[in-house]
Amino acid sequence: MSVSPASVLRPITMPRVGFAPLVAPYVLVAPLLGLIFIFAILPAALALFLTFFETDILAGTMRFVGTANFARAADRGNVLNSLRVTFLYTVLTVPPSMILGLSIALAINGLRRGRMFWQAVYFLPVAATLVAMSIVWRWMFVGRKGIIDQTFGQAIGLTDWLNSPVLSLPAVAIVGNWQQIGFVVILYLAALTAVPRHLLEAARVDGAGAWSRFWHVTWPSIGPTTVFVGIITSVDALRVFDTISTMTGGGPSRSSQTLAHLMWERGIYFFDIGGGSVVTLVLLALALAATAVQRLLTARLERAGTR
Amino acid sequence: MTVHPLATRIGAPTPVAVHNLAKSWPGAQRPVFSELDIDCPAGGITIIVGPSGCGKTTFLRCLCGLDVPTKGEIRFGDQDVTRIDAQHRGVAMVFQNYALYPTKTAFDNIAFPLRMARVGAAETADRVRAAAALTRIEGLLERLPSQLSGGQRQRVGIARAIVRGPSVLLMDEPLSNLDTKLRVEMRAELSALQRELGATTVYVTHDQTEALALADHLIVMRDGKIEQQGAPEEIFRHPADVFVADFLGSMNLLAVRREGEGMVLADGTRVSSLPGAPSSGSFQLGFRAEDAHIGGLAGDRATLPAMVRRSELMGSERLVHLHCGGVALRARLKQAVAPGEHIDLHVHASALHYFSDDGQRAGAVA
Amino acid sequence: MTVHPLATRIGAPTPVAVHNLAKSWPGAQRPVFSELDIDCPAGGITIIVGPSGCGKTTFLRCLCGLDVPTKGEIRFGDQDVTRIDAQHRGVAMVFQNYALYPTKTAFDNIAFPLRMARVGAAETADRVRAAAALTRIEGLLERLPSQLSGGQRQRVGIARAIVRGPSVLLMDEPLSNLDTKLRVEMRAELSALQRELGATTVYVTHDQTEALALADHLIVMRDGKIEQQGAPEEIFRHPADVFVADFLGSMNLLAVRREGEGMVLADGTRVSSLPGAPSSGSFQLGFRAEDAHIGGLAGDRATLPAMVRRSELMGSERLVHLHCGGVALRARLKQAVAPGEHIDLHVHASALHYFSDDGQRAGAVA
Amino acid sequence: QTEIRIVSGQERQNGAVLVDIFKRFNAGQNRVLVDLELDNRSDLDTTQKVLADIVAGTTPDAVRITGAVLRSYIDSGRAQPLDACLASAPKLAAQLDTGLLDGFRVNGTLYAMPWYVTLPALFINADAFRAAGLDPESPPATWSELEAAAAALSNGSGDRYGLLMYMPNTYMFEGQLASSGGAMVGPDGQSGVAGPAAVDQMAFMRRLVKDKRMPALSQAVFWGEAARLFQAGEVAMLLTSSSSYNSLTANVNFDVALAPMPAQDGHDPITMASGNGFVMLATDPARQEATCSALLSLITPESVAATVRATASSPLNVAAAEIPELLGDFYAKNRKLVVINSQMSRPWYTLPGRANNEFQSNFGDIQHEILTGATSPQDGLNRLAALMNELNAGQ
Amino acid sequence: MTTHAGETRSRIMQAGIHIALAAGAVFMLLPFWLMLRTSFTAPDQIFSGNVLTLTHFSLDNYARVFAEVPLLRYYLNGFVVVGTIFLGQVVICVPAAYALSRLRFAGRELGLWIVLAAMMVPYHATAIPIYVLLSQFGLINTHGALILPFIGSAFSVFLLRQFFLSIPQSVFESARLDGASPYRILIHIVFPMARPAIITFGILSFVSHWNDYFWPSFVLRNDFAATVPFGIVRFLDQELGADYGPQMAAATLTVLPLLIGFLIAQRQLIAGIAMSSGQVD
Ligand SMILES: Nc1ncnc2c1ncn2[C@@H]1O[C@H](COP(=O)(O)OP(=O)(O)OP(=O)(O)O)[C@@H](O)[C@H]1O
Ligand SMILES: Nc1ncnc2c1ncn2[C@@H]1O[C@H](COP(=O)(O)OP(=O)(O)OP(=O)(O)O)[C@@H](O)[C@H]1O
Ligand SMILES: O=P(O)(O)OC[C@H](O)CO
Ligand SMILES: [Mg+2]
Ligand SMILES: [Mg+2]
Repeated sequence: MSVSPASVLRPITMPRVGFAPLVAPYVLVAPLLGLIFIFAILPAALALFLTFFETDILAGTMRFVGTANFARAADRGNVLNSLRVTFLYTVLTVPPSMILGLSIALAINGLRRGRMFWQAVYFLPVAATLVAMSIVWRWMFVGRKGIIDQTFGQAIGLTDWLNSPVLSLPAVAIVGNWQQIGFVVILYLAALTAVPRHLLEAARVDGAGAWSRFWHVTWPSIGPTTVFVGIITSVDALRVFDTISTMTGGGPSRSSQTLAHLMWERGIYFFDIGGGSVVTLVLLALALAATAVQRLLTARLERAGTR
Repeated sequence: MTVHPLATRIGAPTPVAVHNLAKSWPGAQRPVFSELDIDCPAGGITIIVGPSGCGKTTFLRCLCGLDVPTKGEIRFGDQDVTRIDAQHRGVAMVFQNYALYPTKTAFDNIAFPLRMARVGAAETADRVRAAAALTRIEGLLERLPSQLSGGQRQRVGIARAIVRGPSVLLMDEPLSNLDTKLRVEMRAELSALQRELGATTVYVTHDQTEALALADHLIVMRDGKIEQQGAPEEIFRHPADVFVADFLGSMNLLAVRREGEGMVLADGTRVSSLPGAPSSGSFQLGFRAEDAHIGGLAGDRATLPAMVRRSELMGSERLVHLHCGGVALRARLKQAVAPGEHIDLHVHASALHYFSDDGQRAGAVA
Repeated sequence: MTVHPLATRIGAPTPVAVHNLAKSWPGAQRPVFSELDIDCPAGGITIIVGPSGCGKTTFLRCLCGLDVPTKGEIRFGDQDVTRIDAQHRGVAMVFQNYALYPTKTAFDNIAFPLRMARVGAAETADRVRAAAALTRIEGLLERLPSQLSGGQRQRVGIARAIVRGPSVLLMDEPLSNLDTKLRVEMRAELSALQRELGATTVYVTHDQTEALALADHLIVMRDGKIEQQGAPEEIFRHPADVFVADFLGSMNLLAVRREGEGMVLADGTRVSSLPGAPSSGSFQLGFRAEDAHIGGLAGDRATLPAMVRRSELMGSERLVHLHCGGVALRARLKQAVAPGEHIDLHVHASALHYFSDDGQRAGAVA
Repeated sequence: QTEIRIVSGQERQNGAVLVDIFKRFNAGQNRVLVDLELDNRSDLDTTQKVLADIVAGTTPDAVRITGAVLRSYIDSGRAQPLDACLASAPKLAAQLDTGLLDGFRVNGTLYAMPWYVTLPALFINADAFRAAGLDPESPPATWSELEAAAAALSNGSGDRYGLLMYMPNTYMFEGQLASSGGAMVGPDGQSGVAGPAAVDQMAFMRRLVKDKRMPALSQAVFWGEAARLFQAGEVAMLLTSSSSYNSLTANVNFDVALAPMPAQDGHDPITMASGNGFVMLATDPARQEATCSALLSLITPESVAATVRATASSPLNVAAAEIPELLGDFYAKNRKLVVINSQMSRPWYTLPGRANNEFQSNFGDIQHEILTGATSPQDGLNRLAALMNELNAGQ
Repeated sequence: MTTHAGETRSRIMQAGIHIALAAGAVFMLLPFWLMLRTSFTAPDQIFSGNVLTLTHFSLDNYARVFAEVPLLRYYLNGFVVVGTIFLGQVVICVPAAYALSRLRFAGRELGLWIVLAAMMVPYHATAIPIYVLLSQFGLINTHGALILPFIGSAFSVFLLRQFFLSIPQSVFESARLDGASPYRILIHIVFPMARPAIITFGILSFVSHWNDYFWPSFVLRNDFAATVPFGIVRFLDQELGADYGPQMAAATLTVLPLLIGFLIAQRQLIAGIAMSSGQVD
């Protein structure tokens, strides 16, 4: 007969562990929070501080001016215009990216073969170098000779996008969509693979057609992803800069000047650090609001225990 | 008496039959099952039991159309439904893992099949309430699945399946997450309900108690093959082989040799002999725990000397674990016995089963 | 090397006791439990049963230190461990949902606690193999959790808990995912193993069969209160109230009125009277399904006229569902009865339980 | 040995020659070592970096700038006077073209070591001229000739244009304004950009756009598009800085002719000189001296000759143009360039202090609005004048 | 028969999806085709003829890129920078994300807010102060300037946190009961389990820093630490317009390693994200 298990499984001594459990969380987050403090919080705080000063970097002077920067921003700063443009850009990029991204993900997810291929195709723009690609796009949008004008533009009677105060922002938004749809597709594809298959089957047995199955099963279960995608794309919309700077420079006549671009223009291009900081302040306020929305939405989802 | 609100199906119950059914997963070496021939009595409960992985769930999925069989046909009444999509087969199913819609309340979960069938609001409410009453979840209808305990979820799943009065009802271990008490009660309710609805029911379980209790027609499966099918009582009394004997009612089995008139166990322990035992040189002897007794027993009987290892209280009786000739046995006894005690177990001749060496039934119970 | 005080158990098992323990979740209206006083016998198995949501898991989590009780103290031996962190308590736990490490093989899962204790490679291998043998997963040690079935995962979880020979072992429904046959076998193994290890074990289940079979000390919980605790046999025989009576062994309960010498059910059905019944005007009468008989029964007994509704085969007996005076009853009978048949049920006086109207035990079983 | 850091943008335009010059300088002595940082973007980006450097306390010793930002450096007090430096090399100083040198002075003080100066020129697609029955040898010199030629050269459908004569900054605008008798700043010190001459100019250009003789390009696409349109043969006449000469003539498969900037009928052209010079930021006397010696190496005849060959700019050092082995034969071979260099020029006006960029950017927007007809010349220019006055007052 | 009808219908559906996806792909890929086409066209032919077809194939642009730009150095820098950022993020962000999602401690909610807010701060807003800081430490013009600001990546923490939340808490509790300290849980449990999520944010981090131009252009003054997008901008001149041929050749060369990498890691990416956003079995 073999050895009794109990003789093998006699108690072992557990090594003593120090105060680890109490301090460990702080040890683990400290490096991150330190870096974030240095590279995000502190600089942002500085930017806020500068709103009350007129700063001449070249001269190396700083003068307290109270709220003068705010007054100027309101008066000549085009902050309202940029708020409107930013909002418009958000509307032009967030819902389309999400709707198209989800549709494409659903299409790819429904394929029996070739999923990897289409995934790669749609992800390509995410991996592309934006400096280079916005030049290509600018070129595509160029009046008359650009591909847009020669094909699609002519067909629907919308031409010379970049020179038009009405169409320049949509042009940038098209590039924004082009760049991020692939990312949205990937996020949704991932979420779709996680839709519980048994729920789809249960719905089928319950007599639900394709649309009902999507609406009653798929859509609720990709809810967290939808919030996530919404936040990510909104944040990107708040920060959009590179495409605007290369494609339209915020023009014509500020028709495509988002807050981020205005911030750069005033603060750096116009040497108006104080004025730029006012715009920064507005941006930070929006960012904080977005954070709050995100925290509330996801906290609810986390509690609802959808996982 | 009023007609049950869920029993609004008109006409005779649908018989369900499969013929020569086979299912292989692409890439798998052997089919999950093949050459399955089953006739489920119309309006009755057909129960499929078998160990984990033997193909029970897969069979149900073929019945409801979620999986397409590789070969063979499935008939509901006169209709060949083999290629009809799940959405249009009109069968209801209780899933092994509940499969509740997490964002819908219990009420909306149950109402879902009715909504899909565009049933009016008033009737929907009536039916949902009736189904909830049957499954005893009236008070929980406003809760989300995440706010329900496992057993409550399972009951919502059952209510959802029965709510539209399906002509064919499939259940995949619908009671596995309930506690014993509730399980026994629900079992009774389900059975009564099923009779009322007249739905042809196919019910999968790995609990032999449940199988025997509910079945009109019992099927014992093993590795995708049907080991035995028929009336539950018949199968319990005359298990076709040791697998069935062991799986249904965990029969004690002992390998014995004939030696002259008597029988000898592997380690030489002698067992008193009996008429009716096979005359072949070696075979297996089986009896159930509840058929073992100590103390006086009249008539023909086998007697086994055994040693008590452990005794478990099982309500008013005890499940006693014993050693007999190097083999572990179980007996259900009224009497209290102490570990280490040596006792003589008596089994009435009519409760003895004989199987050949390869496990097939060899002698008949009188 | 410093030795942790909790790990220095040599020989004598650790008793586990809680005193006046309470736990509330922040924001919840009422505590999960309060004023809990429990003494778990050292080296024995304490079983906690109770309906879903009654606080069983929460109690275990307080014992092992994952949750901090709001009030009260927890003692392991002479040491107050209430504020000691989980990591230092040296208890092992089998989680309700297995909680295996998904990226580690079964072997590495089981070996993890040993690695954490810096046990040498050879001893680790020995111990893992011993634990695997006990849980019958020797052949599966190279698999990842995702490649195991539910029951196999649970067994890996058990092996991981016992591998370091814990002095206190907590198990949260460790067998709930096994089929009946395996459950009965594992139950026996676990019990044998526990005796050998001598670990003080607290075991949560909602299966009364398991509870009665395994417990040295049985605790019936309900809504965070202890309804009754003590030796399982004692509780089974003398349930303190109708909840316990019903939950353990689903007792049949009938509300009766005294009327002269006899007893009358709600609908007027007369039941023959008995000595020992309470003299109060109305009370509840209880008996177990297995204590009901038809046909001859000697001695003092109650007789109930009943109508057969349904009969379920349960191995060699039948669970018969009956109607008696508008109340549903269950009886376990040897004889076959047909639905619709009217029979007289006899219950021996010693098998009758009496409860007052508010559910408390009123008369004693002789 | 003192190591000094000099920063310069526009690497593609003139980086190579700058590298050469300082390499020779470094090799020619061992007191000073120039560490040249090149950056291939606009001067604006360069300024942005210098700003960051200043904040960070790592201010470079000298930075190459164009006239557009010179005032910012001067008015902030950053730019160090260079008169003494230049005076320390009297021989070189004597060789410099005093007219061009004036472009680098503010209130009589020299704030940038001149390197080169470019003037505008009318780039002509000679093949297209001939195809349209025009003679590239007698290019348009007045607005009416310009308009007539543009009409002949464009097909009126927006596929081929005759002319592109503006920039999104005031470089061309100011030239035309000056030629027509206007000025950026009136005698009263107030803005002159809304005067009749300016309005005339804008109205003229608006007419060209309206008649599809000229494209209206917005700021963002302007530089790439202007070059592409000319190179692709879609614009036959391009009025632009001569510094584009090399790149514009390199990638085309047609003949390019050059002509002086045309002016309003009845006026003589006055062009704007865009100065390219080095501002000294070093304040430490020893570093200033080292920087001075390095900067002086930019204006030797050899350096100037090399620069002119590379950029088609005007020779600052008169000696370079006269010495045959330096530039003498260059002009003999590139007669067209002589035409450009013989134009009358004035330094390009910039707003004082930090205001120029904001003004220039607004100018670009308003000009585009006028060209596209979104606003009338007078209204647009009035807005511009108001802004200019406000900006000037704010400094 | 029903079988046939069903099969045929689903075949047509599949074909329809492919066609629709192909139509969308035209939009997604057209810019790439223009990029390739331009990079392979001789400089003086770029604007002539149909801009959609490639008629004058030439490798001149690539030759010029290799001649004028130290592309190998850029590649090397790119890998060093991106690789170090990734490693740094793993070392810093995984522990932090674990603590923020699965450990209880005072200040956790505040920490979460800080992380989320940092994720939202537009980084152009903070460029100058960061620049000043880096220069105080003498990091301008070094790889450090390209790496340090990105190691504490709020986005990675966010993604990882989603992932950890999807792992049942009992796994971590179980490890505690098994006697593991938080650090050992991190090393033995968290890191192995986080692999798919790490791969996912690795790919996203790789893509964004490989392609980033703004930051390098801000903190670099020469080629020493320059990454690949510098090569593209070499051929762009604000005042002269772009030298499209070589620029597009450089752009092609920039994207190439990413594409290859993506094709290799694609499967992992999806799996990783799937876990970050929900169920683990
Ligand atoms: N999609 C699939 N692909 C390949 N094999 C599968 C698939 N689904 C199930 N199987 C295999 O088919 C066999 C039968 O599985 P099935 O789920 O029908 O078992 P079961 O009898 O329901 O078991 P349980 O009692 O554990 O639920 C198993 O061996 C399983 O591994
Ligand atoms: N983190 C929590 N916050 C608030 N309430 C909780 C939390 N965890 C558990 N509860 C509540 O505490 C009560 C007891 O839960 P517990 O998990 O202990 O029940 P249980 O007896 O183990 O039930 P089951 O048999 O279903 O596992 C339940 O009502 C539950 O809703
Ligand atoms: O490049 P430059 O120095 O010729 O500058 C003149 C410009 O074209 C005016 O923006
Ligand atoms: Mg199954
Ligand atoms: Mg529990």
